[in-house]
Amino acid sequence: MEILVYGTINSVSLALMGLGFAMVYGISRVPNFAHGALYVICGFVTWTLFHKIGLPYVIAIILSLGVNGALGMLMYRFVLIRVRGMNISEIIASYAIGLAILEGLRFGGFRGMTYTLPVFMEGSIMIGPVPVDFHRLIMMVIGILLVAVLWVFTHHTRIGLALQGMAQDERAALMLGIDSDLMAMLAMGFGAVLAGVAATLILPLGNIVVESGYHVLIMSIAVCIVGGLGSWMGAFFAAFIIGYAQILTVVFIGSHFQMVVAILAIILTLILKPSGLFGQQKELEERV
Amino acid sequence: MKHIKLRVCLSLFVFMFLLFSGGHAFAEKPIIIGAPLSIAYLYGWDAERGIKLAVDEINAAGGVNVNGKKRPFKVEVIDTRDLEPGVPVSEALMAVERLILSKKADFIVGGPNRSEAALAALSLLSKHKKISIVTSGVLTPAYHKTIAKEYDKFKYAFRIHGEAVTLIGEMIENFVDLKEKYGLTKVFIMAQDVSHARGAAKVMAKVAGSKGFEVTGSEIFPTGTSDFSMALLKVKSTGSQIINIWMDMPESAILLKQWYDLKIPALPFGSTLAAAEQPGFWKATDGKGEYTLCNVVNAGNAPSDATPWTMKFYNAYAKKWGVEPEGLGSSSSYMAVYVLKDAIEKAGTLDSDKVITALEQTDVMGVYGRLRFDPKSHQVIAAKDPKDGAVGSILQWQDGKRIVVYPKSIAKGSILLPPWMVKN
Amino acid sequence: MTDPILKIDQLSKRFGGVKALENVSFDVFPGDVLGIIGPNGSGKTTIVNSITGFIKPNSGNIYFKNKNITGKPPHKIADMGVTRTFQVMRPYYSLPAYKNLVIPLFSPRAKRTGGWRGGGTLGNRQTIAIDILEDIGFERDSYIPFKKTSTLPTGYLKRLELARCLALKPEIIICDEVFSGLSMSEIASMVPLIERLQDEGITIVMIEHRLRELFQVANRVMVLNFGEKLIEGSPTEVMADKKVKEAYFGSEEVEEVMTYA
Amino acid sequence: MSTQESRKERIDRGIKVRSDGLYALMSWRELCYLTLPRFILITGMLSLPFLVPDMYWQRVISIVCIYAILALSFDFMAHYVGLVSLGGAFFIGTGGYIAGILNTYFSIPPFLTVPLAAIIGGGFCTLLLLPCLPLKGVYFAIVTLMYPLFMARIIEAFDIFGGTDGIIGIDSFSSSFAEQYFVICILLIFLFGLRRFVTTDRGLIFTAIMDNDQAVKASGINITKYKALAVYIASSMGCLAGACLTHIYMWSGISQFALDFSILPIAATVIGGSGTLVGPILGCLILVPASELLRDFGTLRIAFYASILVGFILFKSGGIMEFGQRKYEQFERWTKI
Repeated sequence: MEILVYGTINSVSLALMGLGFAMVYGISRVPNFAHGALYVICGFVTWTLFHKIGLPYVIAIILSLGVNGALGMLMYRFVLIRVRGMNISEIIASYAIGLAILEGLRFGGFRGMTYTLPVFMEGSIMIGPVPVDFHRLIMMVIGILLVAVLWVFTHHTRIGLALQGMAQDERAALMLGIDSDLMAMLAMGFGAVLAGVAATLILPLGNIVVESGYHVLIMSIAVCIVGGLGSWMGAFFAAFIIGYAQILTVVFIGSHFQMVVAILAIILTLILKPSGLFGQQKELEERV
Repeated sequence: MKHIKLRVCLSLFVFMFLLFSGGHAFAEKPIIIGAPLSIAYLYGWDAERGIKLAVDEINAAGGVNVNGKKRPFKVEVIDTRDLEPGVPVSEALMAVERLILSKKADFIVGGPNRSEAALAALSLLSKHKKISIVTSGVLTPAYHKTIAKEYDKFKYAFRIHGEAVTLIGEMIENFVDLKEKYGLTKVFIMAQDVSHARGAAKVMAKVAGSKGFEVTGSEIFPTGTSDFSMALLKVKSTGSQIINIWMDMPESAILLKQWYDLKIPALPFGSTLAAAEQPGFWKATDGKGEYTLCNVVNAGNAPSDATPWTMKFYNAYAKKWGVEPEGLGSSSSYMAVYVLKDAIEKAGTLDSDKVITALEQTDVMGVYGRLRFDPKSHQVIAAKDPKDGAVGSILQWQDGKRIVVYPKSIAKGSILLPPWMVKN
Repeated sequence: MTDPILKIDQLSKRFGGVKALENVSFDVFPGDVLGIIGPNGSGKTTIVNSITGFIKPNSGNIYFKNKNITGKPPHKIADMGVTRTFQVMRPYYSLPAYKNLVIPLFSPRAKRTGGWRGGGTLGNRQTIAIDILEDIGFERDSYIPFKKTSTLPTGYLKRLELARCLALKPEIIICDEVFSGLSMSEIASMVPLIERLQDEGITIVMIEHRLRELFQVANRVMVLNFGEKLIEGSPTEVMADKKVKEAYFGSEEVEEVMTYA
Repeated sequence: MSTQESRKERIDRGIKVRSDGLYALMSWRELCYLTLPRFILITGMLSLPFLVPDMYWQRVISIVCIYAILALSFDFMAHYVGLVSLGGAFFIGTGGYIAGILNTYFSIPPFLTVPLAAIIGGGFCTLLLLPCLPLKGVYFAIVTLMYPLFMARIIEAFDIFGGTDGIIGIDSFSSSFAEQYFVICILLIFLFGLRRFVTTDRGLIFTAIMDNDQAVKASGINITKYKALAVYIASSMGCLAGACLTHIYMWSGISQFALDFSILPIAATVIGGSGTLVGPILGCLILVPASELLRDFGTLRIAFYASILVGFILFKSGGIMEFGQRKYEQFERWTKI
């Protein structure tokens, strides 16, 4: 029973991490390696707003999501727009920005373990025999709600359809008058906001540390690859597969194999079926 | 091509020459202490502060008299980044070499903080024949065992703070009196997947088993794990009463917060728990770190009156840096500088071999007890009573303050149980 | 009739819902020039890709000299002598023209057969490459063989495709729309080249839209429509057939296009 | 400047046009025009250990050469074979571990373990990367990014080869000069060897595969075999660099799989100019000493070094070599329109 409950919680947290990365790659084909940095910087911005400036918690969160979104768009507008399409330069450029943000934060004094965010709700309740604390439940609920909202957004609103159109075939979308750069910038901003949402939900469980930036990047790549690069629905389901796999390895094999499982998932998926579960890569394109 | 290459190489060399020509000529030639520390981390910056505090005090008191001449200490700190995941240990070794070769350090204090880096630095130190006193973060018993095994090759390295094996001894003592006091017999061990923690967890399981404790489980977590729920549930289902934690990664705060929220009826007893050693721990867990116990390896890091010198150091540290001594590295680094000064004055020269023999006969009543080195393994001799050896100390967080609960000779309070444990 | 050099039976292939080929079977006899015609999207290129191993057919198999080669990787099939040209030309733009031919001369088959004119042992690859180029119409002493491929006109690129097949001393060449995109004069110079290859004993399978030139060369023709084989036979029979006209022109009246020399 | 319109005009130097083609070189002047850059590079590299003041910077030189070998193998793979691998650390780690094991358990002297580690390591890496060869573009990049992390976690979880402590007590090169010259000579051999190899006919096949793999398959060549050969060349170079690193630091452990070893060579290639094979070496010559000099600034070092990288990618994506080459082979003058 507890495997079910905590498996879902672990999977939703993985999904939250991976969603932003999948959204950005899905629309603008840009692998955003600065995703982990956006996750961490949102945590620290919320912390400064809440502790240093003393804004109420909810306003601090909303403001920091806004800052994150703006940061994402700025990053695209001034840096990534010039390297779009050149595969390796995109990865290096976005990774370099991520590195600059993370190490800049570390230099700015955000070190040690004293940076934390308060939990939404204290205490825990029992689900059957399994005690679960409120914050994790709230995270799970919000996570699933977020995916539903995203689904509705991409399928039924104008911007959503435009974004999806661009995801399928950029040139065709361009012909129909969709400004692909604007859309890509929006997508990057949106991905950053998603990273921020993941941060505000997951970080209160522990403390805000710069290293979690690298950890989140690896996990979101794992989730997006297994789910199929480009399809964020795939990423959501892949998060459940990896999440449960991790929990099962902890229970049955031994907790120190936990990290090995996630990385193994990536390597196996890429070798067997590079396009992942829901990937739409054309057969010849990704396999020679 | 011709112009570009010339211009690039020239500017590179000029820049390098400039850097090194800046001499520093004043009174006596200073003795340079090199400190390769991971200053972005607790074990790094607290050691740095300990060393600088000691150096300022010694220089203020006139410096070190090397057979007549009074020479001041000078500290050169370099960031080794070795506690950061994803950073190769060769970075730390390069930092140590930079200290020895280009900064001309005479002695290395503080040492690389990660056990792997410290072990790797052993061969480097023997190659350059430089004495190094490790003061923060290196807990692996392999360190002093390697020195003992190949004494003449690695005799240049010393360690002035306790290591995993002594910690276990102290732990077992506490478990025994917890057993008498509250009847806690079931121990659940959680260790980080780092060789010294993993080794210590195995030894702990064996020793606890032999002492009549039931080891209900032992989980090893890779560095960077962020989900401990399954382990905590296992603790609850097996009815364990003590959680012995060997973790110095920041994610341990997640574990403690979840332990508090889920009201798990077991006492978190940290052997190495970097998160809990800091004064800021209380704020970090918004008070949920209540009742957590953690071992700060040597006494000076928490307010106690092990020796007259302890409180003097404690207040001097708080005055200079505006914060109480934090990690396990502050008092040991402070003492390392004094022990070094004492050895140099006894040896009368900076020559490594003579200073080594002087260090081996060290007998200084320090911040955390009487400091003597085991001549064979250069490991500081630990003891339970400050009068006859270096004393470790275990503290418990009781409503916002760190109270030393062990050893009895310097304890300020006794171990309390969380409310949801007391009733059963 | 000797047994066929290439035998295809019940070949079918589906891409998702689209039926590209529907159990097509035909034989190719040594020394033949088989023309395959049909409207766009009738599965012509799919046949080529299936024979040369670029695509794995869903069912049916392909025999080359009575050896089943279905599903073998492309380089193994090419190694047996079944070569092809690409509808969308694929020269190595970054290399000069003669270097384009050096690459195929590295294949195991070229080593064994010594390349197009070779007698079993492989001489200097560069000279062989230039010989082949000269053989298919690149003037030897002019600067053309050394020009970068990206600067060559389409006519030369088409010949380069053929030259790549020749480098392997092929037994079968499958030409995928060799004449398309060429000017009348270029086509006029290509037809004798194809005839010369036929005299050299190479079996040729031609996929073409320009029927007039195809009928000058081909001695058998097969018509495909929506992945199914309509008819196979000599050019005259096929042209007279009602169904073919329907498939091609949607109605029977248009006559003058069907006249041929 | 007169009021008339005038613009800058770039013209190839006479010598370049003549010497670039296949025509014989007529005068000494042309001969030295061609050999001068290579000559400067070789003498510059060989004289480096003498020019540099103290021991510490000589150690930095050998680290520069190690990164340069790695950058060279990345550039060869990315530009001449089309396989972009983000897994430099995988080669360094494997090479380092094999050298460590050979040296401690079989006590083979350093000058023997390094070539052995290169050969065995190359085979091992190629074997592991074999299943990923058919992948293209982003997929291959991400798989190779994952391999070093995977190896580190495996060694950590199974606690083999000394677990997280790694192997210590590996003996170093006999003297620091031997160490530097060993590494510098290997770097130069690899550099000029690769340049020769890439222009030979067999080397052309790699460019052909990158240019159009379908055409190569159609001409009867098994491209997976050639890709495996390319991966073997690149990984044995990487393993050799890893083995040298182990012997320099007398230690090998899981942190040799760290991300730094994957990222710095790529940064050096981008800055130096990818595709020119000499560019990455120039890039390393600039980046590694710069990151050493900045070491005193602590954590700002990485932030600064990352922003240099972004700057180069945006404004001079061709890198220094391309700019240098153009300057050397062309001259500019103002002409009136």
